[in-house]
Amino acid sequence: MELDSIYTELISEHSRSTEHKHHLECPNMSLKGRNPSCGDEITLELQVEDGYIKDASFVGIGCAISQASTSIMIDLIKGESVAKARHLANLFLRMIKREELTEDEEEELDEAFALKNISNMPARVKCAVLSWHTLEEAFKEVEGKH
Amino acid sequence: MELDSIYTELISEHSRSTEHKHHLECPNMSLKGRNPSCGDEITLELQVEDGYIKDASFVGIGCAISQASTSIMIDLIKGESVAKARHLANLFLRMIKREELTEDEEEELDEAFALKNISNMPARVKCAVLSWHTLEEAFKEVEGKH
Amino acid sequence: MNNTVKFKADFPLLGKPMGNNPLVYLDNGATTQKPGEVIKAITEYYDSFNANPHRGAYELSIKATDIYENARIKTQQFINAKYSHEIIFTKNATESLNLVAYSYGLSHVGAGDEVLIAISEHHSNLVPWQYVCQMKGATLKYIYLEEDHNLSQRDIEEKITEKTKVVAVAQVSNVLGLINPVKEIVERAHKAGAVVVVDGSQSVPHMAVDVQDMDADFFVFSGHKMLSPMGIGVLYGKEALLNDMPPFLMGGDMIDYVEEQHTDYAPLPAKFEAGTQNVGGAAGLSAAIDYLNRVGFEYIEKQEKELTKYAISRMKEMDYIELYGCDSSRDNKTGIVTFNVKDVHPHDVSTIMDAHGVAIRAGHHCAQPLMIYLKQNATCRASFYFYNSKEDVDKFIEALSKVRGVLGLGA
Amino acid sequence: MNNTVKFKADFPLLGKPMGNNPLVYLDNGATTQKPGEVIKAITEYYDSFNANPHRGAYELSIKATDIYENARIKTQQFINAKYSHEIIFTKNATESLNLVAYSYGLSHVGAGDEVLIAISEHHSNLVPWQYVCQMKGATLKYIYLEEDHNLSQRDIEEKITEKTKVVAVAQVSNVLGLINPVKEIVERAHKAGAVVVVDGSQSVPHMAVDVQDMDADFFVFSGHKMLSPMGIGVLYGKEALLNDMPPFLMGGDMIDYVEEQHTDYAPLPAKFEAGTQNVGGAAGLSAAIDYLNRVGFEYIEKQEKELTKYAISRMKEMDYIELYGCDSSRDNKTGIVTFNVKDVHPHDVSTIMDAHGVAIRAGHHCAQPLMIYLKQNATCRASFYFYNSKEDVDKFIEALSKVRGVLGLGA
Ligand SMILES: Cc1ncc(COP(=O)(O)O)c(C=O)c1O
Ligand SMILES: Cc1ncc(COP(=O)(O)O)c(C=O)c1O
Repeated sequence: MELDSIYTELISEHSRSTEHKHHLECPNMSLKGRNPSCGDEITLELQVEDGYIKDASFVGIGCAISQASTSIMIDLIKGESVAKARHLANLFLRMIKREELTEDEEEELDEAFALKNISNMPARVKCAVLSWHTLEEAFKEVEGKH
Repeated sequence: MELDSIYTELISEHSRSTEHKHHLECPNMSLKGRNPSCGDEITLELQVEDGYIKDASFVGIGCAISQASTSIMIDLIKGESVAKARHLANLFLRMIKREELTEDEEEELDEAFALKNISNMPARVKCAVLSWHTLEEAFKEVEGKH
Repeated sequence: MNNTVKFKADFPLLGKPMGNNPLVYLDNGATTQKPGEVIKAITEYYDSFNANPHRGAYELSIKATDIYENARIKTQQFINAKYSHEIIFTKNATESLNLVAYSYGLSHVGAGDEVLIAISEHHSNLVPWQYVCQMKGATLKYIYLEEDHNLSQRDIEEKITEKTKVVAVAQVSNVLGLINPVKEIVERAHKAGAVVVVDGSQSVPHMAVDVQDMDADFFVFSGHKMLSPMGIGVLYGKEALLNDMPPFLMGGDMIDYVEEQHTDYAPLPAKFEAGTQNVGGAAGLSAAIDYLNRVGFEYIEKQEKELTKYAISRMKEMDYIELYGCDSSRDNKTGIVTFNVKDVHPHDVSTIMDAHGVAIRAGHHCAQPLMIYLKQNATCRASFYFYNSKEDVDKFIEALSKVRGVLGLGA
Repeated sequence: MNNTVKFKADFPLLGKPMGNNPLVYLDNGATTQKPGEVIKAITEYYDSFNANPHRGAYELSIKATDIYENARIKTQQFINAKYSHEIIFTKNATESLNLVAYSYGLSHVGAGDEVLIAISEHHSNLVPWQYVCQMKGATLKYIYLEEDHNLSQRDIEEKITEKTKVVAVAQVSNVLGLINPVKEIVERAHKAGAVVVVDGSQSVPHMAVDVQDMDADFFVFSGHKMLSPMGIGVLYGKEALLNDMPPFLMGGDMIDYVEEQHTDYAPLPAKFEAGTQNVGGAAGLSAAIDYLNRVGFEYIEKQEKELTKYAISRMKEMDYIELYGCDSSRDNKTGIVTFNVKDVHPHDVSTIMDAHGVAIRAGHHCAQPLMIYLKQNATCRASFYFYNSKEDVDKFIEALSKVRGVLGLGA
């Protein structure tokens, strides 16, 4: 395994970034995601209005990969529609499961595509998908309430 | 393993013999011996008077080796003192445990010495010693009562 | 080269002599021999991939995890379970049955309830149910036998009632060698609201098994009776049942969160696999399943049936042989032949056969209630596997024919 | 040739590269590698002696029984138990601990009683006691730590009272690597009328153990952490205690007489060994004990102590490393070094080390209550065995020094 294909500059930077790491002032959605085997724990906070993600942030602890993945995800979904965010989560999880994506889909994932190599590291896959799974679960819960 | 060193004529004959296989008219000691793994079960009956074994017999089921060993044992101990019978049991069990016996001791065991080769068959040792153990136990019980 | 010669060559031990004779191994019901490629799978695991699975993020540990989880998927496919997490690895069938008894039994059987098992059950599928019934004030009932030693049809029809909470029955008895109508039993039990535990120890190695078709709630077997190493067994359980059950063994790897006074258990299958698992054993099980799939159950069943038919026909020519479970009218006989030699104790039979290189079993076969029921103190058992040949049966018959003579009894 | 080079050559896996690097295996606390002669003992067993022990009267089965029972005697001598029937084989230390908890715990701990364990216990010596206390309405109490991470002397003195029925404690913690004063604990517990369960998983492989001298009531360990195959573990218990306990797993081979509604259990050790046992595993355990005896614990302890001292001194030079359990004032440190790299999650540390061929553990090490107590989400752990060399430590330190750089953090 090549370390630089995992801990790329982009990922390292995102892992250290505190831009999205704080509480929102008035989140209307918040969900906890946990990885028991790592002890990782993040709480995702979203402010969703009229089907759009007005604001998003997270708090919690985790490894570089989970932190970077979360930071990149929030970059991507902020301002997007819930539908689009769910679409992106679906793409991301498919990529990590090593399913073939089209070039367009890869482009849609933007910086998140940099996490593709994690799919070759079974022990770390859980770290990369933690935030995306939490996002999916958050929307599923809302859906369940309707 | 040589079969004829185990199932000698002597042992085969004793195994089929019914001479001692019956109830006593008035036993004053009787003890059950069992081999759970074989399902073997014998009941030893003794008539002991003034420290002497006046009469002895057994009933029960078991393999050729346990039946022969029992039959030979009864031949040997009938009419002997309890002390002598215990001494013989001790010799027999030592022989089966492959302890060295003197020539005199071997002679004392008489026909029971024919069972020596069983000591080379770990799976059948239990069969050979069943009646002798039962005899030991019977006397131990009596002893306990004094 | 005929098939059995070909297969025998795959098994290092089968080529070894026993004393002065070539070994004729006919105790496959107790444990089978292992083909070279199973032994090699174990060796390779320890030579190249050994690590504690699930616990490490390094490459070696990931490989060990792969080997272990692939064995689970292979086992799932082998018995056609719906999900791989319905496959729980244990150390043997006995542990699997205890897991069900302790975890499901103690929490679902109550005072006045009934547990129904067959009189022919192996102690491992019997003593745990005695325990559950004693602990819970429930009643342990038995399915007895027909004249031909099949399970009593009447008992199956009458003894499964609304009181029945668990029916536990072997797919094939290890003494009688008859295939029991487990699918019918499951159907009746489900109608009555009971779950069914099927002991597949003597079926899985010898015939294609489909747990979904059978609709068993729990299904257990041991690796060592199907070419695999000792120390690996299987419990299959339906997802919903396993999810609802409390854990059995507790410790490392079966938890999500542990606090001083509280524990959250991990999801299936980890919930039931506490402590470091037998990965070498799982590697061997994988290789064994591959081997069996290559031989194919069509061949296995055919070969065992032929050997059994031949052996029984030869034994019936000997008027001092008594047979048990060998007269079924249902075409459901497997490769297990249980018998006695008149006037000879089974242990003498097996000692004399052994002197001729023929390994058979003698005793109660861990089925004492059946022995009592059959009014036998003990019995002899020859059990075949696909690698046995007609020549093996001939040698068995030849040795058998000498038994009475050795003891000075007439033929 | 120095000693470690000599020893390493005995272990097929230790010569294999990991990716592009030679493997530096430092996860011996999780499981050790196996010397060729242990692997060969397994192979030989399946090649030449495989049979179901105890159950057959034929030669092969007798040989299998010999191998199995000799392993018991070797194990007895290895830990200096009084009788060989005080040695019960299980599948791992976890099963051994569950056996004690279910069989002894549930029958001897009652409402209002207390069970005392250390906060540093492995989940396998913790969750079963939670279960016992919950089932019985008893209280689970903890021995916490001193400043230097040794067990609190005050807790040992004050928390063992007449209410205490069981004290369960590791001889060496798998995270802190400190030898606990088990002999003193046993003495205090016996005075208070409590029994002591000693978890020897991390001690038996690394130091001479004498259960009679220690006077432990129960003592457990796993084969796979001491050069043996997976799937074999040990429970030692004092004869009188084991005799009085109800059986745990039930089934074949642990009974004397089974009737439809009643069972008489077999005497020790069979009473606790239900079903077909892992004879191949026992053969491996025997070979491992032989190997360890040949190396000698004097050498093992010395080598591990040197490696640990050297590693800790090098790590103390790196100001971004936090160490746990590495400052004991009692000269009781073993070959386990637990640490964190400032600002880096343990899983990243282990991934980066792995890329350099260095296998260490990261996570909670099945000791979550200890992690909470230490206020660490997770930690890294390097654990040495006698086959590790000073060069291994150098490579470990070199890889460790690169961790922060890879993540763009200053050194
Ligand atoms: C201190 C301690 N106790 C118990 C165990 C459990 O051992 P096993 O997983 O082999 O059952 C371990 C190892 O994981 C350990 O380190
Ligand atoms: C029908 C049946 N059930 C259960 C068992 C128990 O299997 P194990 O001893 O491998 O646990 C056996 C074999 O001994 C068996 O034949």
